[in-house]
Amino acid sequence: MPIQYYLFLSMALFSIGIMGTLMRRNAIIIFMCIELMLNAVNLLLVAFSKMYNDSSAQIFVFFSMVVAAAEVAIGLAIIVMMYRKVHSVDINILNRLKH
Amino acid sequence: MNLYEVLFWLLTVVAIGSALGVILSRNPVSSVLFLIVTFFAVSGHYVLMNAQFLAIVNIIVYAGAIMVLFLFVIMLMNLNADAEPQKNRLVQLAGVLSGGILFLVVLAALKTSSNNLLEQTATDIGLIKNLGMTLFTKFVLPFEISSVLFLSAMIGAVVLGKKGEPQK
Amino acid sequence: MIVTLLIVVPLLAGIFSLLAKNNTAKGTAIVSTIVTLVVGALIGVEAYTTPLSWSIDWIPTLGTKVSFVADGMSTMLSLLVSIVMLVVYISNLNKKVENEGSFYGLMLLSQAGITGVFLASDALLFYFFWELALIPVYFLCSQWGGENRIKVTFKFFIYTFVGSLMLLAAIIYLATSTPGGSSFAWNDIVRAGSSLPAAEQQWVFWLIFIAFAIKMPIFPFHTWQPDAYETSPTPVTIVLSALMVKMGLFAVLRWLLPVVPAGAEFWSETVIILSVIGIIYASLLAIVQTDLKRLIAYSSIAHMGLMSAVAFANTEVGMHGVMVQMFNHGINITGMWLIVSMVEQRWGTRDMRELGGMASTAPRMAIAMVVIALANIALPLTNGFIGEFMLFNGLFSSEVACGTTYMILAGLGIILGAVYTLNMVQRTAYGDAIATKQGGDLTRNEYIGLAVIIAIIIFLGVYPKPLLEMTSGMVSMMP
Amino acid sequence: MKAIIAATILGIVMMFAGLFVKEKKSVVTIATLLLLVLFGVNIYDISFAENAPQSLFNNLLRVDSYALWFNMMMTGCTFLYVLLLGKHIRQVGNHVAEYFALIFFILCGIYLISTYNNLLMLFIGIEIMSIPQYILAGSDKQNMKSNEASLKYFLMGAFTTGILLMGITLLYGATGTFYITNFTFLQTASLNPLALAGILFILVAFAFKISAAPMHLWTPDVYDGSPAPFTAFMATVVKAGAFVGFLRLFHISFGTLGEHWMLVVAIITAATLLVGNITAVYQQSVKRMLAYSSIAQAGFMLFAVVSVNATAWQGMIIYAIAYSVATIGMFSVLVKMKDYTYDGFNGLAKKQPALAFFTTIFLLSLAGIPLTGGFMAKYFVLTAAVEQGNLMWLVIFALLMAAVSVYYYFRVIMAMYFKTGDAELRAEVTSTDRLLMGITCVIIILLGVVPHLFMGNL
Amino acid sequence: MIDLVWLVPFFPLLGFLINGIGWKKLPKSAGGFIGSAAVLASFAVSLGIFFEVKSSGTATVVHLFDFIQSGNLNIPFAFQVDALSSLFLLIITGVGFLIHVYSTSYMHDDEGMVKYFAYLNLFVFSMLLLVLGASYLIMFIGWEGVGLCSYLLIGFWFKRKDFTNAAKKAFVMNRIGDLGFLVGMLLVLLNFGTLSYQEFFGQVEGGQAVVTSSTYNWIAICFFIGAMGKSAQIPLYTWLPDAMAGPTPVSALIHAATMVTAGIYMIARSSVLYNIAENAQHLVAVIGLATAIIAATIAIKQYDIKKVLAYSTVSQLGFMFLALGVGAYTTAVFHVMTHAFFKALLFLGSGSVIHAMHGEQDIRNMGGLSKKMPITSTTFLIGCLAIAGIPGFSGFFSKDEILAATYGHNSVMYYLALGAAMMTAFYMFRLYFLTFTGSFRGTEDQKSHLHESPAAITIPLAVLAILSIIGGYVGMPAVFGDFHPLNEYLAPVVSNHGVHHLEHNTEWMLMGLSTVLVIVMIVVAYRVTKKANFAANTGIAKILENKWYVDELYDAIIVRPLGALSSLLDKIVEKLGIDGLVNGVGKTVHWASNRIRLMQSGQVGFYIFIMVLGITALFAIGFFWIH
Repeated sequence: MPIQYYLFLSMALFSIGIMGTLMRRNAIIIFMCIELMLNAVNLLLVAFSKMYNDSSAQIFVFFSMVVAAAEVAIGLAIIVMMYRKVHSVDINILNRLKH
Repeated sequence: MNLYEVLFWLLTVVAIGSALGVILSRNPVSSVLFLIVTFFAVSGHYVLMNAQFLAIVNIIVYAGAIMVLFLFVIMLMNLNADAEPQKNRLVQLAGVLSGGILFLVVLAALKTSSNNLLEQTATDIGLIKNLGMTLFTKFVLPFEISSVLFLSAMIGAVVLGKKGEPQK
Repeated sequence: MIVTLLIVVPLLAGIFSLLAKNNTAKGTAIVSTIVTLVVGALIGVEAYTTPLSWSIDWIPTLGTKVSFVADGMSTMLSLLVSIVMLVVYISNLNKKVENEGSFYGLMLLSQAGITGVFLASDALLFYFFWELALIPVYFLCSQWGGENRIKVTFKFFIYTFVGSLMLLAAIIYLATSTPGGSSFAWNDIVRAGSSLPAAEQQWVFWLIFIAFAIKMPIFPFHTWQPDAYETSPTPVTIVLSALMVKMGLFAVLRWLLPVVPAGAEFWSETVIILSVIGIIYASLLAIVQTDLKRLIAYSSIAHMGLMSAVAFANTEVGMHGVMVQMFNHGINITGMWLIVSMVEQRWGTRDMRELGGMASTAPRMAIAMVVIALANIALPLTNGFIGEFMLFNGLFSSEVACGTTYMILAGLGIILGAVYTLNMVQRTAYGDAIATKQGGDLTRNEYIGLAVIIAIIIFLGVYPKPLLEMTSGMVSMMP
Repeated sequence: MKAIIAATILGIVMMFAGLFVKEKKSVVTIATLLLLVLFGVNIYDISFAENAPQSLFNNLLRVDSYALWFNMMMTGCTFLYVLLLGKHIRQVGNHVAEYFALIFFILCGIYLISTYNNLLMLFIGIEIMSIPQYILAGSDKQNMKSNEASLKYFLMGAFTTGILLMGITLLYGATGTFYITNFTFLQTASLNPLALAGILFILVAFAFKISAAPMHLWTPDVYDGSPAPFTAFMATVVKAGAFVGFLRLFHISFGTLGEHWMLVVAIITAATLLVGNITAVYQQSVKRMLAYSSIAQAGFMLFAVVSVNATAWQGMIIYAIAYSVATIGMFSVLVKMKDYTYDGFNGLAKKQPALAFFTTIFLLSLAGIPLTGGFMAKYFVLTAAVEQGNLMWLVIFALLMAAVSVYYYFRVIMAMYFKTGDAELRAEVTSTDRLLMGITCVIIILLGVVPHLFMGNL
Repeated sequence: MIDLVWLVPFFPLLGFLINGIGWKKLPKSAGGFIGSAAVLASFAVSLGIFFEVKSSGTATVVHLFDFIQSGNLNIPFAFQVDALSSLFLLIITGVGFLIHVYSTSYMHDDEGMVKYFAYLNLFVFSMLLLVLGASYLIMFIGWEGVGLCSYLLIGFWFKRKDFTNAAKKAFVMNRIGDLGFLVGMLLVLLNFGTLSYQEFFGQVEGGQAVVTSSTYNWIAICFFIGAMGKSAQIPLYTWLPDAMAGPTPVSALIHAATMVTAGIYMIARSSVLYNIAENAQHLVAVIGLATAIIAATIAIKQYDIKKVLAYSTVSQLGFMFLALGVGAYTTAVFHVMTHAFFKALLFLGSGSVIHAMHGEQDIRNMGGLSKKMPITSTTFLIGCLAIAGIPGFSGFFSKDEILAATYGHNSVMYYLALGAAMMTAFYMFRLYFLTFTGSFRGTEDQKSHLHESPAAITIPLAVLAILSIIGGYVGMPAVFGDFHPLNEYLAPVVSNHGVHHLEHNTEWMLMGLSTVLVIVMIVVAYRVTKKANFAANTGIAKILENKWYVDELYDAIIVRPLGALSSLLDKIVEKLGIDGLVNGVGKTVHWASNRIRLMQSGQVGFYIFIMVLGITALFAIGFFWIH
């Protein structure tokens, strides 16, 4: 299996994640799309780990999950805080700060 | 087309398909579910590449814990309806186009990058024992320092999530 | 070491004035300026033959030094600073200024900056003083200026600041081209600059020149000037026109022509043409001005145009003339502004359409005005003549193509100069006396100020030898 | 690197202090003292450091004197920051001790970023630095703007995390290592497209962190929305930390590949300068203007990145200090004001001459007027660019933009000195405030006159 | 005595300083006395110098101090005493003294009398510098100095706008000429490296300098342009009639006797140059002749007593330039001298009349004054006879010499010059008859106050009248024997060059012709004035009355366009163009700021969108542009 395939797969998932962040208005969905991007990267990392037969990349994936978990904690807290204020998670209403 | 390849393509199709499902489904809950499917597919890939430990962690942490958290929040906020107002078509098109163009550009840039083949021989670096050794010897600093990250996250959850701040 | 006094004294006095109580400010200013005048004179005696210099290391990582060199030209200009500032302080003694401490403090700071520009022989130090001279002036104009002051002053500030920044780019470029990679000493900068390939010198020339051209100002970079002169309080206008424009010209002689000789040679004709256009253009505009300050502003542009044209004509006598004329123009224009400020103070307007009859109501002032006006149009036996004769001679004998034509065109300036200057005299001094608000002839301190100016005008007009000798060494130093 | 450990422990101590000390004022005092301790630890680190760079923790960190010096300086800036703004931090919300703990954690992240030798450490360092910022941005919970800033910052930050990870991964794919000194292309001249793609992704991520165009769009909103005391910290020390990480990677690892990325960085630099300066012109709020100004200043700091030489490193540290000190000073004034718009400053000089004077010094430094630190900072980075060669166009462009910057900085000065108005204060200006601001001014002037004092033996 | 030459300008300078500094405090009489005494002292020294020069005949350069010294440019402040300058010294101080004395009475009622004498002394000082200078630069100092004094004195009554306008006009027109002079000086300096007469002429005569003849011509033309301004030649003559705004003694001294002859002095001084520069010399002759004719025609129809004299002066100056142009340098100097006498006389006479008429200058309101003012009338008549060229009076000798020289040069020019001379006779006697004969046409009030002027006025008139008669005998025509002390005196410095000596018969004939014609013109003038009616002029007369509309012409082609151009530059180029451009930059920044600002839409989605676009662009640049 050429590494290219994993590269392209990962890039495809990554791009789908990006598209999602651009297309959706729901903050939670956007956040999920970002998680999708992280996963795409993790997949690629594992593929490279396999290619180089090097475990440090897998450690890296481990840490990226750690970070993702921390981010989720914060992110959801922020979204909840936001929701309490405006009863919506639509990012389009976040436009008090502009220009 | 051996089994390995069959599995690869199968998982790939599932992963991409469910990823598209995440961004296209109008119901947040189905988005979450699609995402969990994607994670499973990715875990499948991990298994294919002999990263068994990560495959398990991915399912437990990501699909299990994190996505449940998402689901929980969505349910908490009653966002399980299809009610999400869509962005207008033009914006969506722009999103798809720009994402697609980025994809194509990166692809074009990387198409000649490397032609290494992933050997299908099994390795044991992905086993928990080996990873544990590496993690607690070579990478002990990041492991320890991650605690700071979690402390911060904890503080964040407390500071931001706690209700009842008195009005100034 | 004595050289540093010229800068340190006004600097400390300025800081003291800013911090101290108001009523000490005038005294501080006058005393410190007298000190610098005396020091300048002492140095002048020394620097007549050999330049004085002083230097210590400053920022070792950059290779920059605090180093001053007082040669003939620098000393002459430092003396000019002291004389002009002293005259300004003295003739302002009877005027009330709001918040005196700050006013005189800033004036002194600016004075230190200008002197520093003339004395610095380190490029970065030069740049520091260049800006130090500007910033206090900005505050002075914006705080104590006339109508529209904020906008106009800011335009002036930004305009000159853009020029300074281009200069900074050039200094950085030249400093990195020095043999050691980082030296700012005048010698090294000159060596580095003049050994650059001609093509590079040609664009480095513009980086440097823009800064100086804006300061002088040379057509078409002059539009800040009439507005700024008009709105500034007169003491500041004097600083601007008598001293700061000289900084530009001085810098051309010290930091442009020797540094990028090939660039200067390549562009000299362009600059001369611009300057000559400036002379005629500014003179024509001066004719239609009705505001005294604007008239003098345009007149100053015309005069500076002549000097800059000659500076680029690259003849020995011309250079000498430029240096002499820097001093003379500084003195003359100071006199003009003093008169204007007195007019404004007495009759409450600078509009010539509303003025007249000064010769009847304030005859001494009228006489002073006529004398200074005559010096301004370079009548023989006033200081203006010597300089202008040498300037014309320099331009005329220049090897630049069409030097003769430029000289004759520039010469039209002296005709037009006569027209607008005499217009001014006629409209303010002659005619029937207008109803005076607060008439009266010169007060004692004003009298002293003008007397000093006129004495210098006449003395140097009749016996220019001291001035000529002081600056003559510089001509041979020029490449 | 005792400082990393110290920062972590002191952060935890701070959290516990919140439990036991109820008086907010005392919390601030404790934080100040602990920061002093941290500063002391930094000095200790530097005094006992070897001359040669040291590899620590299985070569995950590589500590050199530059990093130590930088850390010490940034800790010093933080100390100054807490001194100047401490009492305003305590007015932001209830969780004062937590805020300070987060600041300690951020410092910990900065220490990692300034010393990493492995991309993993970079990644974790950046996250440790970023996550507390999301919290601090949203700490004024009652304020809708603060919430909005927090969510915006978080969403875009998380997005950037993905980009950064992708970059690191591609780089790993090209070289097979995460150690920045071991990349294979350091030996060979050719460059794998994977590596280039990785470099570009990492570049984008850094560009986001330092708010360089076109990844700067979060900056004005977040800086505007966040509570002013935290904006001050985010815009200064944190940004400087990100810059040093940027510089480390691009100079140590990618330095030899300049031809591949330099033009891209140069374009980013130009765009940043343009956007930051031009947009700031139209702003009506000083706080928002400072946000744009921080973008513009980042444009100048990018000069240190784009030019790979020793002067760039010197320039970076001077710029970081000068910019941080001046901006912290500016914010310390801003938080005293009732009205953050320009008009709010009208006539301040009459009412508070000292405050106006200090503000003027801060602004002059930001504008890069000689004899202030801002000038020296600009001078160093521009010199670095000139030494690099081929970047003269960028230098001239930057200087033109600097002229534009004068416009918006001086508007504040004009408002204070030349306009009449009744500048109302939110908080009283005590003599301690004045003393501290005066010290800040002295630091700025010292930076402008004797910058080598702040560069150690670099 | 020659070493003391600095005393000559020193006395007037001293007088100027005393009167100038004490102009407010000194009593009027003291001012007059100091002023006159200073000039008298100068006159005394000048006389001494004159005789010393006469006996030795050599030129002496007296070095006073270094003036301009720069590199190899070295111009000392030095005086040159020789026949030419000493002669002029006498004329200036002599006539000057008389006019000073005259002024003590004439200006007695004016409150600014002390100031007036200060100016007058300053003028004498400048004029002396002009003639004494040993180089063109020192001459230039005096040259501009006299211009200044002229300016100050024309505008002496500064409250009158038209007077100050006239003063300004005079100065500016002089400046135009001065620019020519300056260019000439620079040309000399460039080609010969010196401005000193002795060195310059030495090089020209010795032929050491390698200079083309066109350069010589250019130098000569440039100097002549200077002379045009100062000596009121076409096209720069219009200031002189206006200059009559000044007090009448000033007109006599500056605008008739001395300053306006500076141009003649300068060209005579440069005779060596003009001998070589033939084309330029020819130009001098043509311009001189044209000026003589045009000014004469204008004078015919003027009604202002001083204007007539002013145009007559312009015309006479034209004659002098004609002489210079045909190489008759000493003749020109001769005419300068005689002209100084009779024109000063005429002006002072007119001043006496104006004084008596209380400021009235229009001759249509005069008439029959000879009864009331016998001395003035007689002396004025003598002046008229002299200027008209009646044999026996000084004017006859000098003018005849000019005509003779012209005849030898070119007969057409001679006839034209003769025509001008005839007109001179006509308008002078028209003036005389209208003023002094017939019946009084003024108001009764004026009539009752008519009186002869006091002694301080009449004595100078008498002295000048005597000089106007005898002044000509220093240069007798060749037919009367070889008596020409003036030529002999001037010979070491300047002599006629290329002037054909005429046959005695021809000379007799020319003299006879001019005398007869002049007498005819006087008769015609008498007839014309007898039936004078002052109806409005028409046709050519109107054009003449309006001075050929030259002022209007200048106004239309120079003054107005210049003003319009200036306004245009001020309003369009400066404000809209250059300043607009500068402000435009600022406005553009502002505008751009306002646009770019809108990118900050507040939408996170949009921000990420821009980021993605940015990433794409960077990849495109990084991969496809650089490689």
